Amino acid sequence: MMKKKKFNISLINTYRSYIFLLIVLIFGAFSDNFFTMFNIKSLLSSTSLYTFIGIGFTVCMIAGHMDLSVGYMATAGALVVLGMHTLTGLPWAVSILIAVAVGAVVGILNGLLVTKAKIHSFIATLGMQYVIRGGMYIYCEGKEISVKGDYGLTDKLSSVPIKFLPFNVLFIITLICVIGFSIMLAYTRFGRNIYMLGGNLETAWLAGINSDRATIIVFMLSSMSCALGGALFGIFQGTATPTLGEKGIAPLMIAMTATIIGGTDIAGGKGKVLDTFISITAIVAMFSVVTSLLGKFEYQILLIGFVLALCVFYETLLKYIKQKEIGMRPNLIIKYHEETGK
Amino acid sequence: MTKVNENTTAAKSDSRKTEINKALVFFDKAGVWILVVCLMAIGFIINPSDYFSVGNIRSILQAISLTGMCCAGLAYIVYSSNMNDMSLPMTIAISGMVSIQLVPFGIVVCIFGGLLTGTLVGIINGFMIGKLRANPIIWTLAFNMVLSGIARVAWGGSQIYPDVVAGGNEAALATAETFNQLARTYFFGGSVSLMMVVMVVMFIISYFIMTHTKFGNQLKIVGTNYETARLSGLNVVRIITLSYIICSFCASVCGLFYASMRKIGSYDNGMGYDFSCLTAVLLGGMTLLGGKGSMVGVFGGVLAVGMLNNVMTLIGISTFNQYLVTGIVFLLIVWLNTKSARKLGRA
Amino acid sequence: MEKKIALQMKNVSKRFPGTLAVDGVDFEVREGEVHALMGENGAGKSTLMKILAGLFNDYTGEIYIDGNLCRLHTPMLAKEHGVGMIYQELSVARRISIVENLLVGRLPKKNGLFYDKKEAIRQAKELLERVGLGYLDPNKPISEISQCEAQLVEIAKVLGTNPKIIVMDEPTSALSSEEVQRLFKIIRNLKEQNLAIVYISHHLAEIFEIADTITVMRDGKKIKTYPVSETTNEQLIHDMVGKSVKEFYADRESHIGETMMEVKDFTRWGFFHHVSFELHRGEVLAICGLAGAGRTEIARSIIGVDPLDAGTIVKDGREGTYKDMTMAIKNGIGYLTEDRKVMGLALTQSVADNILVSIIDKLSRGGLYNPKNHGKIVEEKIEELEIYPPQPNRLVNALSGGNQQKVLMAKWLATDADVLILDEPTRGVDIGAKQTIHKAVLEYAKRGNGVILLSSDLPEVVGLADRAIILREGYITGEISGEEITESSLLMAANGEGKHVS
Amino acid sequence: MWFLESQDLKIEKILKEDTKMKMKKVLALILCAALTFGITACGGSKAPASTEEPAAESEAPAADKEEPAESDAGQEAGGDNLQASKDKLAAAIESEMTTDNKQLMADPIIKEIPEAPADPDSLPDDDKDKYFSMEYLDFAKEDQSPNLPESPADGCIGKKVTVIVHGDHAWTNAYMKGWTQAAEALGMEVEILSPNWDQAMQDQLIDQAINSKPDAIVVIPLSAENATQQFRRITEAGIPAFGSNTLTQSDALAYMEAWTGPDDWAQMRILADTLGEELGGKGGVCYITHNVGTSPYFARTYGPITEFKEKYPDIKTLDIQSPGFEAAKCKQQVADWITKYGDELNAIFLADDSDQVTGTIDAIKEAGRDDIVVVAAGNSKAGQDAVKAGDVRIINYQSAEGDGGLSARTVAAWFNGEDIPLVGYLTTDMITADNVDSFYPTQW
Repeated sequence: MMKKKKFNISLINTYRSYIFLLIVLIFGAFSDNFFTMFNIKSLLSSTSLYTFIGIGFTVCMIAGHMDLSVGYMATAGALVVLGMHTLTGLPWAVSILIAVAVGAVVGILNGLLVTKAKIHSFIATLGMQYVIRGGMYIYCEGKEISVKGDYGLTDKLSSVPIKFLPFNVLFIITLICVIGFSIMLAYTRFGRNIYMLGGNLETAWLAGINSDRATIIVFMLSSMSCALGGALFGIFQGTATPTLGEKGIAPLMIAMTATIIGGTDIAGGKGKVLDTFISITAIVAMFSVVTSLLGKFEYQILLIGFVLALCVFYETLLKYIKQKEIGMRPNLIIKYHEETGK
Repeated sequence: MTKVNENTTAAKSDSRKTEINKALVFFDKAGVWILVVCLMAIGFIINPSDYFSVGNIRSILQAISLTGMCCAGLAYIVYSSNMNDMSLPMTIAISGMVSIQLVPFGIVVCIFGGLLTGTLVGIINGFMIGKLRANPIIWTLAFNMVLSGIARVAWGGSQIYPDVVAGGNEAALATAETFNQLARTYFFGGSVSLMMVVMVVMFIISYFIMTHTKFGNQLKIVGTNYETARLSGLNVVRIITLSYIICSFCASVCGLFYASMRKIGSYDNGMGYDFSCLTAVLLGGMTLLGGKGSMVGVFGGVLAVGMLNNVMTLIGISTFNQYLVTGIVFLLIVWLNTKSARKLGRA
Repeated sequence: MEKKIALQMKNVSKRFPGTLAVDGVDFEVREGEVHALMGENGAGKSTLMKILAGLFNDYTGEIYIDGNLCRLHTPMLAKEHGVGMIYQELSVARRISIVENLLVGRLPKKNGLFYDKKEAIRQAKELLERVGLGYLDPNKPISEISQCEAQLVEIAKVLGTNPKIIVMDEPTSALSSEEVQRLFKIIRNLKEQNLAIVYISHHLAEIFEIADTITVMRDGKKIKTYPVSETTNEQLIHDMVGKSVKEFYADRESHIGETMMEVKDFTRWGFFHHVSFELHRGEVLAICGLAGAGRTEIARSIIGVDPLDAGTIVKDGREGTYKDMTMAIKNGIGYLTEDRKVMGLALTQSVADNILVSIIDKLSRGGLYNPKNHGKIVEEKIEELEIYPPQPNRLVNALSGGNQQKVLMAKWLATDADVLILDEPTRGVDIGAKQTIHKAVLEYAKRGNGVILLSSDLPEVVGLADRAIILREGYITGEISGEEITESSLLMAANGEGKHVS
Repeated sequence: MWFLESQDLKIEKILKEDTKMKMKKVLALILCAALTFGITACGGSKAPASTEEPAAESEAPAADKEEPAESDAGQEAGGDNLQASKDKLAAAIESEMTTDNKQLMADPIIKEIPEAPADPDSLPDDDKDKYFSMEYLDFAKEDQSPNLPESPADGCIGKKVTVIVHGDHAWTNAYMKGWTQAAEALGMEVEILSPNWDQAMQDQLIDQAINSKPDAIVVIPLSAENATQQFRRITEAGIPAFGSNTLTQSDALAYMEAWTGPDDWAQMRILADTLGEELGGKGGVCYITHNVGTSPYFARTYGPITEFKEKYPDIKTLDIQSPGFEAAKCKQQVADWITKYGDELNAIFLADDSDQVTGTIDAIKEAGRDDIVVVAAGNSKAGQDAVKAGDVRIINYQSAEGDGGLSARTVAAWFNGEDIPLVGYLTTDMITADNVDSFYPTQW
């Protein structure tokens, strides 16, 4: 019986993003037309942009850093890919590659600022936000860039390859990336090294891990993921504006929220990309459910705020309670129990 | 070499630095004021006749006064090594909205109500972060969302106008007018505005608090090393809570003027102030590690941001390029700050 | 048979801005030898070893390993050349699992890309077995095991890299004496496997027990190398300090007065139970026990930083507990923490700020306080504790370890508390600073104040304490007083033996 | 003491159990709170939803909705319904008034479209023809998509319409009020969704709307370019789509039954003409723009610029800046301009009449430059107040509620099977100090 209890608790803690999703889905059942192929497909494909940004943010956070430039990086990715294709006339594949390469360059710059100039990542990427934003505006002259009627790839991205699954191509690519990053983090040496970087940078460095290089790669991966996400999103939408990263609840905020709800430790060394993805799905589904049940945007932001606040509150309280028992010696408790007869 | 040995804390204690780079010492002392002087020089070269005119100086000060008020408070958060108060925008918005909502009850109630609301936000933040040790960034982010939700739901997402809230009531309309005039009160023949005075006074008080009070000196230790402060008998919970309360109070003062300036209370008042204020504070030489920097520096940082915008407009740099320039200048100054702090053993 | 030279350093120097930390040192270690490296804090021994571990890429001189000239510019290169280093400060990642900590940087690969979890766990188990931690689940994060275990994991981690040369920088600082013995067993074992071991420690007893050869360093220079059999305690201290220290602890008279503080039935379950003792004026009371006996926990509960389940403190005629440090200080209790860097000092602030921190409350008038008005107190304390350089505005960061510890001591002396709890007041401090601090402690007690001393440094306890209570597994098991306090009686009592155990 | 800890691992578990019990309690509390909140939120939602239903307009709307043109009975009912709807529409057009006492569903204006220029992209920035494709929705009704749903012509009463706006704003609230008021008067059921300025969210909402199969969908597209995609999706799902407010690319009209909204360009040209006269045909003008890249950005910046070039070539464009909508930033911008241009600066053209006006007026007053003429687009309360106080010379009247009303009218007319124009513009007016009183109380 004891064992069962322990099992439950650890499950709830570890899989809180899944539980969040479950609760949302239960509420979803109350709203009309939530569980239709069409709706689910639409929901899943709209997780794409957030997921790519979330991947970037999570990977950085596992390595003990914060990348605040993710939102603008995604916007830049969308603008570059459409600009390259529509304005410069390059084929799609090359345009996507260029967008991802731009992401890599920004990521390397972020990494260099953090590792070589030794600026706190929070500040460095905050500054990078301005730089990307400025660069972006200059590149597109503040205008919206669109595919100009060339919807070939757009249609391809929104087509459904497997009949009975509500997955369109965009979502499948997203899913592949999520799985890819999960495998990279969980099962490769480099992935484990990222955890070590976040766990204790010094240990990692002393153990002969090239921590500077690894950190730069982490930032590079983060920005590349965002640029790719932005690029795909741009193609999927057929258009991109430089204000993409600022509108609504900014994608950065959603990525940040999802990463925390997904259980990534803000100090680094702990977290999973898959959990972030699940939280993003839950958040997007929640938006949809709230819209159909309550019909107002106001409630979305209130609810997501509540969920995040609860998560933070829960974690904090847990730490607060646990703090009292750190270092307690089991052998002494036996004596205590013997003595008091409890 | 610097790269390698500084990676280990052990190495730091071994390096007893006696040889000190003079330029870095100078930068450490003068900080962002160097940038301010440079910008003045550039401004003067571009527009020698008007740059130091009353009008231009007033316009710069006027433009930075809202950000300045916030920064005077946010500096406490950064100084206490709690990184940033992400709930600034909603503190600004909500205090403005509440005070406009209270316009029918007279100007005193209206101002007092707005400030009280902001302070309440500070108390909650302070409790969570000071007492329960929640992660400051994430908690304030979450709380900002909650506040934003509450504000939107409570007012149905619409803007509120002081004179509409006042209705047909004569006295209330007069109060509304007084409220709107808050941001439009001038002294000395229009050369000094109430907002500037409030901002400067807030900075002076902040400077005084930081250097000449018990709280300020204790905050320095709390910011540098929380555990040390706790084990030195400082009431860390009270100090951190107080710093959040001050921050939120300053934000709500800013919120009042913001609403008065717009003549509108809305949930989007103060949008973007979380990062723009942090930018100014960091420019002013504070670091996220806490316990470093001063109010003089922060004022310099705020001034630098305002002057940068002013000079860029005078040069004729478009809004787009302004972002780029701001970003690069910001990174450069922060890099120099970090570097001088490291070389002088302050980080 | 003359053993092969495993490591040879020739004319090695390392310059930090302003100081020459290591100045043309020649150093040799043979295979199958435990080579002790001794010296005061700041003598350059840690720096020398860090050069060997590849932490610096700008040292000068030549390093030969097995006769080959090596360039040890990164930890990776050092590792490749078979140098393994156990650092003084733990370098484990607390949130990460034991297995990954053990195999950090060399996780086994499979299929060229992925890491082989099964193999990793097998290797981890093997390593844990070697240091006697076979019962641990390697998948647990480090944060769930004790400090001592973490230290042993650290050692296992280095053993796992199959080094030819192992450097141990104060490996025993967090270990209890049983564990030290276990470690020595491992070291002897390694010696038999013909590994070269460099051992850095301040504990003379340990050195004489385990080392074969001793090299003494001072001010970045090598002073002497001799076999352990050809030297004595006095000789060693003389070489280290550069002057003769005949009697480290001067005789002193104690003036023990009336009871000033009484701790009654202190219990925090899981840490310590029914601890009661009294403290008299002018008395230095040592609380002794092995690591983990609950010494620090008692102190932290007395000052109200950690929770308490039962018990009260009687002081100045009032009975109760303190809810936090502020209240404790108001009631005249000070607590000098054991880790000055993490808990004791604000490193990036000035000496003056650090000395005044605990008395800001007292000095402030109606909430106003200006540190500039209180320079006199600071100067007094700097003079009293011989803090060098005597600049109140210098950053604590820029002081040596010993002077930092003096600043910490000055901070508590400045509070005018009449009871001071000193937790490891001289850990990792050079002999000169140690003397100054001891002198200050005795002065302080002489003025009619009480001192509670928590120390694992037995000579220190013997030299300072008037009375010692023995703590074992959270219970008080005995008391020794006056002349009967000797290193051996303390050790026996701490291990639950001898006549002083009740 | 490692050897002691190895003794009994079970005890350790017991200890953990205690901690975890506490954790569990906290968790349970949190979950309960979340659930209660969710449930109350759900319960709360039911109440406002019911108010949106037409109060007592139609007798049996539900039945009509389900079988539009199936059985004879349905036809007949449809016929009755049609007549009732037509009457109702005619009555509502006359009777319904906006907050500022203007006609809520005024007749749309139809604009003449001139000949398209050959190569607009090669023209300079200040050439009128460069913006031809933005200014005129040049699209022939014949070219529309063959998939476009036919009007059921069975009356608007009881029809369910989903309106997807662009985002939360006071303007949007007024727009929504207009739509709801009109829908109520016409017996339509309306659901309004807001993506809060988020492109991805708007796409998702469109999908969600398609999924719930309303009788018509009205969209205010966030992006002119993406609109084509959005409307295509709706049309292809067999639902009639209507565009509103924001200008789209003209190809989007292929998938729309109709587009209604303000004629920004024409309004800006009138505004520019008036200003040109005011300035006596010469002077320097600065522009504060709308959000860069959006359709109002071009209309409210290049509309006047091209108009000046054509009619008042002596009016110079000094600077164009986009400081956003924050009063403080606009104030600094204007103050900087005053410093930089001095007397050269004669007029400021604002793309927004609330915060931008507030900031600009403050800056001008501070500098004591009462001679600078300020004109602004839009008619918020702040703008109108400023006109009344004489600080702003002219703003243009662009009814937000009327925008919603016109959209509702068009949708209703389509349901009634009437012939509706493909593009219908909102009536407009100029507000000056002389007529400002007739525009109170303001809409937002």
